[in-house]
Formats: sequence, C-alpha cells, structure tokens
Amino acid sequence: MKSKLNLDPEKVRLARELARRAGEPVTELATAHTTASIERAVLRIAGLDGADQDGMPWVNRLADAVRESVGLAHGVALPAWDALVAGGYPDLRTLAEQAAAGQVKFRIPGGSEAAAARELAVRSVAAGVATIDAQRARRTRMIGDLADPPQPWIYLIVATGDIYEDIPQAQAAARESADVIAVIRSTGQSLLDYVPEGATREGYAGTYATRENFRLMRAALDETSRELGRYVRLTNYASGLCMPEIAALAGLERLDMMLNDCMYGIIFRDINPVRTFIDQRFSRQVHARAGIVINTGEDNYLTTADPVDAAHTVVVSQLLNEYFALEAGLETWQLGLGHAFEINPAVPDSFLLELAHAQLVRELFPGAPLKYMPPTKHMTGNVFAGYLLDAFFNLCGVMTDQSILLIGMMTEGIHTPFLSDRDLALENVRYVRDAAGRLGESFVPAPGGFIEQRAKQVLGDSVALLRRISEEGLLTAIAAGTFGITRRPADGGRGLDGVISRADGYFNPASEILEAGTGDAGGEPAASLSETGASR
Amino acid sequence: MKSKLNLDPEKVRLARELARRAGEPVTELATAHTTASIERAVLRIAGLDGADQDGMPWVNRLADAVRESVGLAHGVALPAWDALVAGGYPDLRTLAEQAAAGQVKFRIPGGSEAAAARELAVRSVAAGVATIDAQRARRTRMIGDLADPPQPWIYLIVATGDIYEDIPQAQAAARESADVIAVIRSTGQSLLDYVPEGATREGYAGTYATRENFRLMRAALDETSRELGRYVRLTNYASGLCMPEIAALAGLERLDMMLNDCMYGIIFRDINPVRTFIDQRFSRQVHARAGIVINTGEDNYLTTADPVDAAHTVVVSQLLNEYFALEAGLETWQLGLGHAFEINPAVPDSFLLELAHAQLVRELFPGAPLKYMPPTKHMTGNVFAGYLLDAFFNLCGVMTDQSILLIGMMTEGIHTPFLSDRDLALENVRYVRDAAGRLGESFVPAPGGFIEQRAKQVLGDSVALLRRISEEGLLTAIAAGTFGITRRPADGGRGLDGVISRADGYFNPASEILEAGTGDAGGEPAASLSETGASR
Amino acid sequence: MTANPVTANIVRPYGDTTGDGRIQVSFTLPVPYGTPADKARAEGAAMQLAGKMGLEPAMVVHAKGMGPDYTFFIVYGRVSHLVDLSQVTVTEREFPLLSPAEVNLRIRAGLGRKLVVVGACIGTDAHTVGIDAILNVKGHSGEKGLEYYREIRVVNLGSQVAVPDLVARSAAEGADAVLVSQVVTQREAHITNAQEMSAAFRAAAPESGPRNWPLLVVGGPRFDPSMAAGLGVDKIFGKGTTPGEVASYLAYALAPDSGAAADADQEAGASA
Amino acid sequence: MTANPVTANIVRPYGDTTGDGRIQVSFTLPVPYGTPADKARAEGAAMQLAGKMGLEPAMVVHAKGMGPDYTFFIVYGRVSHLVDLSQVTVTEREFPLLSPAEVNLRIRAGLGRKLVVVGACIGTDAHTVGIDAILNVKGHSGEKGLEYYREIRVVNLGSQVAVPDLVARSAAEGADAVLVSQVVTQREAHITNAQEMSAAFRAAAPESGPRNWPLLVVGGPRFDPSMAAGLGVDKIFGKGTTPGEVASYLAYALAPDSGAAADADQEAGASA
Ligand code: B12
Ligand code: B12
Ligand SMILES: Cc1ncc(COP(=O)(O)O)c(C=O)c1O
Ligand SMILES: Cc1ncc(COP(=O)(O)O)c(C=O)c1O
Repeated sequence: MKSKLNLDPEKVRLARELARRAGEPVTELATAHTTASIERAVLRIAGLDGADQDGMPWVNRLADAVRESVGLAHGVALPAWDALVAGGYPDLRTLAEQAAAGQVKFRIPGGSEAAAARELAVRSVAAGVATIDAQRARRTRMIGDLADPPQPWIYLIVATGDIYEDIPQAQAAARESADVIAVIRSTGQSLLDYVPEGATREGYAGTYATRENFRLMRAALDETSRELGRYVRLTNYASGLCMPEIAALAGLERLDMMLNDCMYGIIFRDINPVRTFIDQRFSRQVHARAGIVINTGEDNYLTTADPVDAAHTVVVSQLLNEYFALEAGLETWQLGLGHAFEINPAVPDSFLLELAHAQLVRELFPGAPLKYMPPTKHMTGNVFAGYLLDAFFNLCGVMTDQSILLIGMMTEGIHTPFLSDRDLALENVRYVRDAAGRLGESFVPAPGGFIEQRAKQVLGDSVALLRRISEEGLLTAIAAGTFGITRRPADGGRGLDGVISRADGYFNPASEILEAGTGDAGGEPAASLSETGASR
Repeated sequence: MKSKLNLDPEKVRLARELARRAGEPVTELATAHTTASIERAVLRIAGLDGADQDGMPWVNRLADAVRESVGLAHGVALPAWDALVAGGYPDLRTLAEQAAAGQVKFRIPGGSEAAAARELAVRSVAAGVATIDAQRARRTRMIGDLADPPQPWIYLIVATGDIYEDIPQAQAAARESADVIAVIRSTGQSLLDYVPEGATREGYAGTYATRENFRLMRAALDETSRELGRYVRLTNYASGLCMPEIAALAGLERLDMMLNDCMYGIIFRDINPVRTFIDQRFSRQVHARAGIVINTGEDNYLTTADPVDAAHTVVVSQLLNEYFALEAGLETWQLGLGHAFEINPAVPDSFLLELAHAQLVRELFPGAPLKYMPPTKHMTGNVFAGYLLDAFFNLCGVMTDQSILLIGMMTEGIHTPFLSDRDLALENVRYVRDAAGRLGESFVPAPGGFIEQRAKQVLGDSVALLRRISEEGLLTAIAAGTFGITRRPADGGRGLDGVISRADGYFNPASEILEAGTGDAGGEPAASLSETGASR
Repeated sequence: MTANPVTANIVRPYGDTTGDGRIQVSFTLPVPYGTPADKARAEGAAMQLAGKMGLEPAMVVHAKGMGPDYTFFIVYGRVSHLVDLSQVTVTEREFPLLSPAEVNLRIRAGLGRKLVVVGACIGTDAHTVGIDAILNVKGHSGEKGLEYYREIRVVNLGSQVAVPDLVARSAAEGADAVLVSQVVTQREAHITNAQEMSAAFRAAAPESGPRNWPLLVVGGPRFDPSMAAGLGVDKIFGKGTTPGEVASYLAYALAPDSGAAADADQEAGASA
Repeated sequence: MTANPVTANIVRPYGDTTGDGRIQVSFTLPVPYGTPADKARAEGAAMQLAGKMGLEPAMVVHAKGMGPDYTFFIVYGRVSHLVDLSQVTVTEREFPLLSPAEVNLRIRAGLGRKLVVVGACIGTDAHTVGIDAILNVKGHSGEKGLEYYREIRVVNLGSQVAVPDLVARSAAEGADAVLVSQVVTQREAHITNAQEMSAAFRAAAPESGPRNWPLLVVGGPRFDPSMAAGLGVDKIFGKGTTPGEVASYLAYALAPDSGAAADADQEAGASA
C-alpha cells in the first residue's frame, strides 16, 4: 500500500520500539502472576461445565476450594488433578461437587504424584484445546464452502437482553447484509467474578455472555450462513473479571471475533490494572489458538476524552495493544485494532480530521483488520442528523479502507436499537458502500495539506507520549489519567484479590500447550484475511 | 484551475465550435421574429402596469389591440407611441384603456411621424432601463455594504402558493443559512399568456410570479439581508409563454437570478420551439443588462431520461445554452448552467458517476456559477434514505466546487416542503459544508481510473451528438426527442400563434437600447462573482 | 371492496421487544423555543400532543426552534393502541391479471375491434412520466405499455390538457376509455381536477338513456384506490401501477368474457 | 409544579400552512410484507394504527418488509388534535440560580461549614460522564463542576457502586447530599435503581424522629424531572443539566437563606 500521508518510516519504527519498551515490564508482571479467572479457564478448557443450584459455576466452586485450602500460587491444575487421582473421582464435575461440599482435601503434590497429576491435567486440557482446534478448522471449512464476504465487514450489535429475541434480530440483520453480529453483554456482567450458565432472557441493555448463549447464537448464524451462502461471524466480549474464561468459551463455541483490550477493563470498568494485564495475556493466547480476531477498545477513550485532543492516545494504545497481542502469540491478521469517528460535528473540518485519523491508523497497521467505530457521543435525539453523521462515518470507513465497520444507529442517543433502526442503518451503509466504495482510489490527501499535516501531528504526539510512558512506566501513566482521562492507580479497582503471584513450580497446562504453538498450522483463514487486508 | 480529469482541450474547443454551429441558425430565426410577449415586455419596461377589472394586464389589452388592427410585425412600439402622440393621450395606461374600449385607431406611421413615435418610445423605454440599471447598482451597493456569502451558495425553494406564507418561510430559511431563495411558481402559470397582477395567495404547488409578489419578497429579503449582514438573493422563473415580460419585471424589481433556459419550455411545457427560442433571446438581453444570473434547466432532462445514458445530453444542452447566452450579451459569470444528481442510487458506483459528471461540468465551464440540483426522481417516501441521498448530493457539490447548491428535501417524493423539511435540509448542507467543505483539495480522480474514464466518455458522446445536431439542425433534433426523451416538433406546442415575422422597419426600442450595451459599465458584481467562481 | 377474512389477530407496534408498542413521531408546533420558559412550555405542548395521539409514556428526544415562532420536535414513545388485523379491509383486485396476448385475445373476442384509449395529464399538471409509463411502449417495471398491445389504440394527449379539450378529443377519437394522471396534490388539486373531469364527461353525454361516456380511469401516486366513487370515476390506480394491471382492467371492464354477465362497468364500453 | 398561566391558546401542528395539522410517524408492525395480499394487509394495518392515533387523512408513504415477519412504515398525515397551551403545566425552578461565589457565601452563612456531597453511578451503570460533568472541576457547558466550589467537599465514588456501599460511604463521609446518576434505562433500570437507593437510605435511618438521611438527588438524560416523589428522592435533574443549577439547588435546599422559612426540603439538611 502506497502511503498517502508521507509518513516517516523511521518515526513509525521508533513508535513501535517505544511501545515495546513500555510494554515489556508489564509482560514480565503478567508472566509472574496468575489470576483466579485464568485458573478457572484452565478448568473450563479441561471440560468442567455447569453450575450449582445457586447458579455458581463448578469452576468457581472448585477453584475457590483449592484456593482456600492450598492457594492458587501453584495453579489450580496441580492440586485439582492430584485430588482427582488421589480421590479416584470419575471426573472434574464430581471433584468440584465434593470440593464444594468440603469433602476434598487438596495438597501441592511433589515427585511422581505431581508428575501423574500434570500428565492427566495436560491430557484433559489438550482435549479441550483439540475442541478449539476443531472449531477453528470448522470455521475454515465453512468459510471455504460458503463465501467469505469482502471487507469492509459490516458489524452489527444486538442488545435486547433476551437471547431468544436476539436470535431473530441477528438473523434479520445478517439477511440485510451484516457480516458480523455482536451480542452486547448485560451492563452488570463485567463485574461478576463468574460466568453465568445457560440460556438467559433477563439482561439489561445487553444479554449475558454464557456458553449456552454462545452456542445458540452460533448455531443460528450457521443456519443463516448456509441460507445466505456467506459465513456470518459472531462476536462477544472477552472482558471484565472473567476475561480468560470467556476467551476459552469463545474458542470452544467457535466465536469468530472477541472484544479484548489490554486496558478497557481498567479504564471503563475500574478493574484492577495488574489483574487486567495478566488476564489479557492468557486470553490472547487462547484467541491466538482459536483463530479468533480480537477487537481492541480505543474507541472508548474518545467518549470520555476529546477526540481531537486525545487522538494520539488512541494510536499509543493501539501500538501497546499490538505489542501485547503479538507477544501473546496473535498474528497480525488477528489484530482488530479499534478506533472511532467521534469528533464533534460542530468542529470545522471535522470530516477531514476524521479522515486524517482513520488514514493514519490504516497506514500504521496495514495488515491489521481495523475495526472502526461509529459516532456515539455526538448522537443526539435528532435522528435525522444522526443518520447523516453515520453516513459520513461509513464514508470515512470506505475511503480509508477500514476492515470492519461497526454500524451506527440513528437512535444511539436514545435507546438500544429498535429492529427498524438496525434495518435503516444497514440501508445506510449499503448505499455508501455501493455508491462510494471505490472512492478511496481518488482520495489523495493534498501533499502538505490539512489532512497530511494533521496525521503527522498525531503521529508526532504519539511518539512523544510513548517516550514518556516508556520512561515513567505504563502503570504510572494509567494512574495519571493518560487514557480516557480516567485515573486508575495500580492498586485500585476491582479484582486485585484475584491476582496471585506464581510460586516456583507454578503449573498451567493450558499455557504450556498454548505457548508450545499450534499443532495444526494449516487451514486457518489467516491467508485470506491478511490478503484481503493488505490488498485493499 | 488545474484539470483533474485530463480533458483534451482540443476536444473541448471542438465541442464549443459545434455548439455555435448548431445554434447560429436558431439565432437567425430569433432575430427575424418577434413575439407577443416580447412586445408586451417593451410596454412593461416603458412603465405600463396594472390590469383591467378581469385581471387582464393592460399590456395585453394594448398589444392585442395593436395586433388586431395593424399586426405586430413592426413591433408594438411604433403604432403605440404613434397613437399616443396622435391621440394626445397622457400616458400608456390611458392609451391602453382607450384601446381596450376600441377607441384607438392604430397605424404604422412613416417619415417624421415615425421618427417622433420612435423618439418618444426610446425615451420611455430608456427610463425603464434606467430603473433596471438603478436596481443593478443598488444590488451592487448592498452587496458591497453587506457581505457576499462565499460559494457554494445555498439555494432554497419556497412553495406554499401564498406570498404571505412564503415570506416568513423565506426569511426563516435565510436565517438558517440559505443564500438564495426561489419562489416556485404555481403549476399553471407557464401556460398563461399574461402575467397576473398583484399580491396572490392562491397558487398550486407554487406562488404566481407577479410584479407585486416580486417586490414584496425582495423587500422582505432586503430587510433580512440587513439583519444578517449578508445579501440574500431572490430567484424566480423567466419561463413559459411570458418569459420576456417576466425577465423585464425581474430586472425592474431587482431579482438576482432567474431560471431561464433555451429549451425547458419546449420540452417540459410543450411550448412551441420557435416561440421559445425567440423569447429566450430577448429575455437574456434583459438579464444581461440587469446583472441577473440565469439558471438553465438541464437537470430536468434527467427526470425523464436516464441520468447515466443521457449524461451527454446535459453537456450538449449546456454548451447550447452557453452559446445562446453569450450571443445575447450575458457574461460568463452570469451563466448558472444547471445539472443534477439524479442517478438511481441502486446503480453500482453511482456516487463516482455523479462525481465524474459534476467535475466534468465544472471543468468545461470554469468561470460559470454552476447550479447543481439535488436528487428528486429517486426520492421515495423513505425520508431517511432521502436525507442520506441529499447529503451525498451536498458532498458531491462541495467536492467538485459547484457554485450554487439547490438544497434537496427529504420529503421530495411526498409533498412540497414543510417548514421542518427545509430546516433539516439546511442542517444537512451546513454539516457537509463545514465538515467536508475542503475535501475537494484531496479529491484527485485516479489517473485513467473510473471517474476520469467516465468523464471522457461523456465528453466524447457530447461531441458526437453536437456534430449530429449541427448537421441535422437543432429543431430537428428536438423534434426527434433528443432532450429529455420528449419529442417536440417545430410546428407543435403552445404559443406558435404568438410568433410574428418581423417586417422591414420592425422597431423595438428595448432591443435597441439593450443591444447598444450597458451605459454604466462599473459597479456590477461581475468582478466579485467571477473571481469567486474562478478562484474555487 | 371486500373485508378479507384474516385470522383475528391483535398486534402492537414493535420496537425491540414483542408488544412494546414503541413508535416515533415528528412534528412542528407554532410555539417559540427561545427562553428556558419557552422551551419548557414548548416541550409540554409536544407532550400534550403526544398524549392525545396515545403515546404514554412519551419522550421528547429532540426539540429545535426554527426562527422565532416555530419548534420542531422528535418524540419517541409507546402507544397502547391495538391493531386488529381482522378489521383490516383489503381491496381485492376484482379482475384477473392477463398477459398482453390474453388481453389482445379478449379484446378481439369481446369487442371485435381495437380498444381506443385516450390519455392525458389534465389541469395544470405536467407530470407525464407516470401516464407515459402506462401508455408508452417503453412501459414500467419491465412491462411494456399499452401502445405495445396490438388490440389497443393509444392517443396520448400529453400534459396540461384542459378538460373541455379532453372531452372533445375523446369523442372525436371514439374513446372507450380515458386515462387521466394527476400527480400534484397540493390543495387537493388531484381531487378537484378529477371531479371536474368526470362531471364534464357526464355533462357532455345525453341526459337520458344508458351510460354514454367512456370508462374513466385516473391514476397518480397519491390517490387512494378506494375513492373512485367519490371522484365519479370508474377506477383509480395508485403508486407503482404497472401497465399490465391497467390493460387487464380495461379488458375486464370493456371486453367482457363471452358468457360473463354484463355489469355496470361493462356498459361503459357500449358507448364506443 | 405550578400551572404556568399562559394566554389560552389553541394550536395545531404546522406542516407548511397554519392549521394544516401535518405530522410524521414511523413504526414497525409484526406483520409480513411479502405477497401483494400481505402488502395490502400490512398497509391497512398501518392505516388502522394511524387512524387510532388521530391521523385523518393519513398516507403510508413508505413500507418495507424486514425479514419475513416485520414491516417498517413511514406515514404522513393530518391530526385533528388541538394543543391547548393554557393546559401545559410547566415545572418552574423553585430556587434562584446563583453564581459560585453566591453559593459559597450562602453555604458559609447558612451551614457554617463545608457542604459534603457524595456522588456515584449506582447499580451496573458505568456511565460516569454525566455525573463527572456535574462534579469534576472541568464541569459542563462552560460551568465549573462542584469540586470547584470552595465550600463544597466532593466525594466521587465513580461507577457501578452497590447501593449498600453508597449508604455506608455516605454515612462515613457525613454526606449532606447524595448525587446519583443513572443513564441506562432499558427495562426501566434507572427507575428501579433509584427507588432501591432511596429505600436503602430510608431503611438505614432511625425509625422515628426527624428525617435523618441526606438530600437525595438523581440525574440522567432520560429522567422526567417531575417524578421525584415516585422515586422517593428530593430532586431530579434531566438532560443538559449544568453544575451551576445543581450547586444552586444544593445551596437552596441545604443552606437556607437566613430568615427564609424552613420547608420540607431544608429539613433534609438538618441531618448532616
Ligand atoms: C419528474 C418530476 C418532475 C418533472 C416532470 C417531467 C415530466 N415530463 O413528467 C418536472 C421537473 C418537469 C417537474 C416539475 C414540477 N414538479 Co415535479 N416532480 C417530479 C418527481 C421528481 C418525480 C415524478 C415522477 O416522474 N415519478 C415517476 C412516475 C413513474 O411515477 P408516478 O407519477 O407516481 O406514476 C406511477 C403511478 O402513480 C401510476 N400513475 C400515474 N399516473 C397515472 C395515470 C393512470 C391513468 C394510471 C392508470 C396510472 C398512473 O402509474 C405510474 C407507474 O407506476 C416528483 C418527486 C418524486 N420523487 O416523486 C416531483 C413532484 C411530483 N413535483 C412536484 C412539483 C410541485 C412540481 C412543480 C409544480 C414545481 C413548480 N412549482 O415548479 C413543477 C411543475 C410541474 C407541473 N406544472 O405540474 C411535487 C408535487 C407535490 C404535490 N404532492 O403536490 C413533487 C412530489 C415534488 C415535491 N415534493 O415537491 N417535476
Ligand atoms: C459515553 C457512553 C458510554 C461510555 C461511558 C464512559 C463513561 N465513563 O461514562 C462507554 C463506552 C463505556 C459506554 C458503555 C456502555 N453503554 Co453507553 N453510551 C455512551 C454515550 C455515547 C454518551 C453518554 C454520555 O457520556 N453523555 C454525555 C453526558 C454529559 O450526558 P448525560 O449522561 O446525559 O449527563 C448530563 C445530564 O443527564 C445530567 N446528569 C447525568 N447524571 C446526573 C447525575 C446527577 C446527580 C445530576 C444532578 C445530573 C446528572 O447532567 C449531565 C450534564 O448535563 C451514550 C449515547 C448518547 N449519545 O447519549 C451511550 C448510551 C448511554 N450507552 C448505552 C449502553 C447500552 C451502554 C452499554 C450498556 C452497552 C453494553 N451493553 O456494552 C455499555 C456498558 C455501560 C454500563 N455498564 O453502564 C445506551 C443506554 C440505552 C438506554 N437508554 O438504556 C446509550 C444511550 C447508547 C444506546 N443508544 O444504546 N457508554
Ligand atoms: C474493548 C471492549 N471490551 C468490552 C466492552 C464491553 O464491556 P462490558 O461488557 O464489560 O460492559 C467494550 C464495550 O464497548 C469494549 O469496547
Ligand atoms: C429552467 C426552468 N424553467 C422553469 C421552470 C419552472 O417551470 P414553470 O414555472 O414553467 O412550471 C423550471 C422548473 O424546474 C426550470 O428548471
């Protein structure tokens, strides 16, 4: 791709180098710790499902029991499988039930007992990973059999709170040309320290992320994919206190993309920064294996900070997300870096500014399936003005070759979308895509002109900020309110009690398998995706 | 202005040459004839106003009386002023009243009587032309005192049918940023062979064009101009069977722009072609003197013909309109050539096609204040889709430096505009102009790409069609349905009976004065306008 | 018009949940929106109107002053009105849709000569695209227009035809049917013009004896097809009409299937 | 709330002519729009609803099937409802708008110490921008937030605060006023959460004696300011609230002008 902005490659290289420097200490932190949710994720991959009569999942009951008795510093696997072997339990579920009833005595085994526990644990977890691999292969096969829609993909949210209302709405959206369906989560879920079970009908402004809901929706979209002859992707949120577990469930149930940011939970859910950084690393290892495209959340900064003043914080965060993602094993084609069209429409030349920002991001990450978010903050009750602003967002998206367009709703300022809002929104993007989809080839920012200057300025500001962060430390920068003008001290927020220093001899069969790399290298949509991304 | 389309200047020159060849025989026709309305216009400029108790204007009564008695082949002026002198009537009004009552005997005077009549006629008409000159000077002064808004000018229609509802709507529109107000005419007016009198409240889908309505609206807009500190322009229609008279009234009442096309009446009102070509020439002589910008009507072809297939007919008609206008004495800055955004939005790449057409016209007529018309034909009852399409029209307008943007209404497919439709439409264009007004500098059609190819194809088709027309004759082409796929034979349509061959000794004091050129060369807005036009 | 027996079925508007009753409304009120007191009053007025329309709860999500005297509102809310589908009356097409060949056949059989159609935009209406779409060979929506039918002779008078001219010309051409288009509706022009037209045809016909004027058909995008009687015409076609529908209707009304009982409409054909 | 005496004045919606009553409506009905018969029935259903809302005449200008089961409609029409401006009740601000200096002065004079405000988004709501706009120095619409006021001490608990935590923390901080934001309204979450909150404060207070809990203020873009009593709170602020309004209200309610008669609201201040 020829640069339209005449960016200095040296400066771009420097920005990446600084991001690496800023991120490395955090990676060290992550590799030195585990969290309650990571350990539960291990149990989930190993096949432990279901919940007790109060709805508390067995993974929680088991992990809590282990933690109470021997702690989780060695990981849950060693004591759990040791107890399984020692107690002769038929399966993890029975173990969990007994543990919940206070019937199981855990220990940190040594020597051959440890080896036996480890071997069994690895075998169980490997079976789960094989399921994830099989789901990935199935996705690849379906995409091969059906068509993979061209980019930009049209990304649409459903949010009724009731999975059984969500399903027909999602199917309707797909029929009307949505390529990706996201089921927004209920407002409260991110702060729950467990993943609810079963099909749910009672969310607020979103539907609970549960394994069963994932399964139901994926099955419905498989049906619709076949009906339409193109593969319709499904997305959810690997975010909040249960990020690692949700990542695992997503892999097991063949979700295709996941919202997964290294800092979103910190800034917008007040989750402890250290907890978040540890969780996101494990989640990304799972996503890497599952062939899931992650979506990062830089768009959110622009809802609390000013999109013009804070444009460089988006770029900085993207470079950090990129560093963390690649470190965790994701490939470039899996990096759905987020950004947004949020400038106040009353700002003069606002569309030119948006173009500058969007083109900058496109050129900084040429191989990444960028996810571009529509206006939300300046959407008012004037639905006509909102429909117009959404159209210009769509236009900016096609002009700057964004890969994934989240479709804005004219009623964003009012309510979660009506069926008709979504239908009209799709008409909007279809018009823009069909009428002006090829305008990009005639979009040539005037050399030295307004757009080029603005892009260069944002890049310059990004380098300066990254330098500061790499010097003072990322956690300090977050505490100082660098992102989304929200201050989050490293020792504040929820979930810090779920952070555990790894002991010597910490054992995590899932991490071991995931870090060993993909057994099956073929069949992934990597090629098609990266080709599409690069050729545009 | 650097060409963005790499047009071949030789081809452009050839197109103009062919247009001249096609137009010249028609100009000869026009100079060999007069019409009833031209003769009445002479009387109007000379100050004859008012109507009899049935509402029939005195100019009609007088001209009819002359025609009945001695015919109009020598013009109305010679017999009328001769009778005035001979009968000792105090003024034209008295003469008209007496003539209507059958009390006046007309003749074609000769010798010194003719000379006396001529002198008096010239003096009366010159006084009227002086009023026109004074109005032009007044406009120039007001524009100098207040500001002249930057282009593109926002052009808005009011159409209540009632001048007293129109006025507040026009003022509201101006306050909300309209630069030009057009008062649409009642559906029936174009076929009336007289101009109604007085303030009117009973039009259908438009308000009658009358001298008093002109005066009332211009006065209201003068007030609003002062309030806003910028000159708000007023437009009406010099069209239909009374085109010359309306042109005269527009000059006298300081209208600023007039819809005035060489073929619109033929195609869309089934007015006789010969009549139309004669009338338009005289009208344009008046507009030239009055400093009025004309707006041509090529947009209309695209409502009956297909905008893609017939794109070249627009260009051909513009070149003809240009030829006729310059021949009649208009200057380039007065040529508001019309075109439109009417391609079916379902056509792939429709926006790129629109850009190609609009940019082509911009480059063919760099000095002309182009008037760009919004989508109408594909506006449905889906007002959201309509609002979107209007936005892309606005965008195309600013990207291709159109000079005058007629603002589309989201309810175009439903009704004549509500107050709120207009307000929303203005919000739409304001957003586009403020957010993306400077996008043009970064719009560079890919060399050899889709847009450039399309523009070249349309230019090529235009040259081919002009060649055919210059060979077979313009009247033949019109009869064959070349424009707006509507066939109009030269001897068909309304108003042919108002066409009169000029006799030797035909005398028209207005034409003489107008053809002699402007007495006052200074003070016209030409400089400012053409500068604005050219610099953009 | 016949009531279409639908399974009795009560529905409500749907926003994002079955039965939620959500709808959107926009309107202008002639009230100022300047001072805070103005604004409060204007929004109260909007809520009052919303209430009268049955919105409860309602939410004024947008209010904008337009000049000193008017305010534009957008309101969302829930209506409690029920829609009873069993009460929906649907006009059923009373004639079969025929292919051009069938129409031609039927005219030949039923009428024994070409059927003559005179078309026009009357009054000051110059919107010919719609009537041309019905009459011209080119047609509409992929269907050829009436000129294409071998057994129909079309005389298209074009735009802005005065009613007396239309009546005279119809008589001169021996019109079986007169097709009139009306697109401009401001101040109910389409209604008045159609009524004037039908009255003129009646007036021109002999006072007594069987009906002695052509079949009168009007069309245009804003006509309600159920108003035919009120306009004194035989049939109304609304937006999206295709030429085939019109041809089928003409065949049905003017060229009765041999054996079919004559009805009032068919008598119209007798005059030609 | 007092009825604002406005000159009795009847108005109607305005399209382009005074009194024309024109409005626009859009909605979805759970009816299919597939076959011609479906379409006719769907449009009839839409007309029926329009009729029940008082649109007469009404015109379905757009209908679009969305999937097999739903149809979206846009309707224009004329309503005959009259809006009686004299019946519009306008909530008048019961307190004067003060400058920050005046607020500070009044707190010093009336309370004799800093006024303590505890703010939070409760329940699962994480939309802090609104409450931050009121509390943070940065403020809103050019007005500085409450932190800027020398005589106000602000404790901002942030988002997703559980009600028991809010009650405990308010007590610990000696809150004079508790400011709660609720932005998410799906399934009436804002209503239930506000009611839960006010009930919890009441429950935590001694059973008898004078009111012994802080002034309760809620805010958010979709609250109707007239619902305070129903929520058990002292005051509601809606969309577009500015910090100055809130500060002025707090001063009015908690730091009575010396000499002014105490009213119910003011007693709330007594607890602190
Ligand atoms: C094209 C057009 C024009 C063209 C007309 C060219 C021509 N030769 O027809 C031009 C540019 C000349 C024009 C001019 C004006 N127009 Co105009 N025009 C339109 C436009 C954009 C499209 C209409 C059209 O062609 N539709 C396509 C045809 C195929 O559809 P149709 O007419 O509905 O016909 C179908 C059916 O209704 C039916 N049908 C129609 N007639 C008949 C007759 C019979 C017998 C049958 C069986 C069926 C039938 O079958 C057809 C095929 O399905 C509309 C806006 C819009 N988007 O609808 C405005 C519109 C119709 N115009 C309007 C107006 C006001 C005018 C003017 C009066 C403005 C002015 N004051 O200058 C002028 C003057 C015209 C006049 N004297 O009548 C208004 C009418 C408002 C109203 N409801 O009263 C509209 C709605 C625009 C608006 N919102 O203001 N217009
Ligand atoms: C910014 C934003 C976010 C940000 C919030 C960041 C943050 N730290 O606050 C992020 C991206 C995190 C977010 C997330 C979500 N959001 Co959100 N979000 C918005 C958005 C775009 C703007 C809200 C805003 O900041 N407004 C600006 C402030 C200044 O205005 P305000 O809140 O009205 O506050 C003013 C007044 O109301 C008043 N006020 C408000 N509170 C108080 C309190 C007191 C005491 C007083 C006196 C006054 C007062 O004063 C303020 C100044 O005038 C709106 C859409 C929109 N355009 O409105 C959606 C919106 C509010 N979000 C919505 C939803 C559903 C969500 C999610 C639940 C989606 C999901 N399921 O993932 C999530 C989860 C959030 C959660 N758990 O609550 C919906 C709510 C729908 C509804 N009505 O129920 C909206 C309307 C979007 C939509 N159409 O779907 N969101
Ligand atoms: C990156 C990211 N993660 C997660 C979420 C959803 O957050 P939650 O479900 O935790 O409320 C969002 C919402 O926009 C997001 O952008
Ligand atoms: C060039 C031109 N002249 C005149 C008119 C108005 O026509 P009339 O007033 O004759 O109906 C139009 C309408 O669009 C036009 O484009």
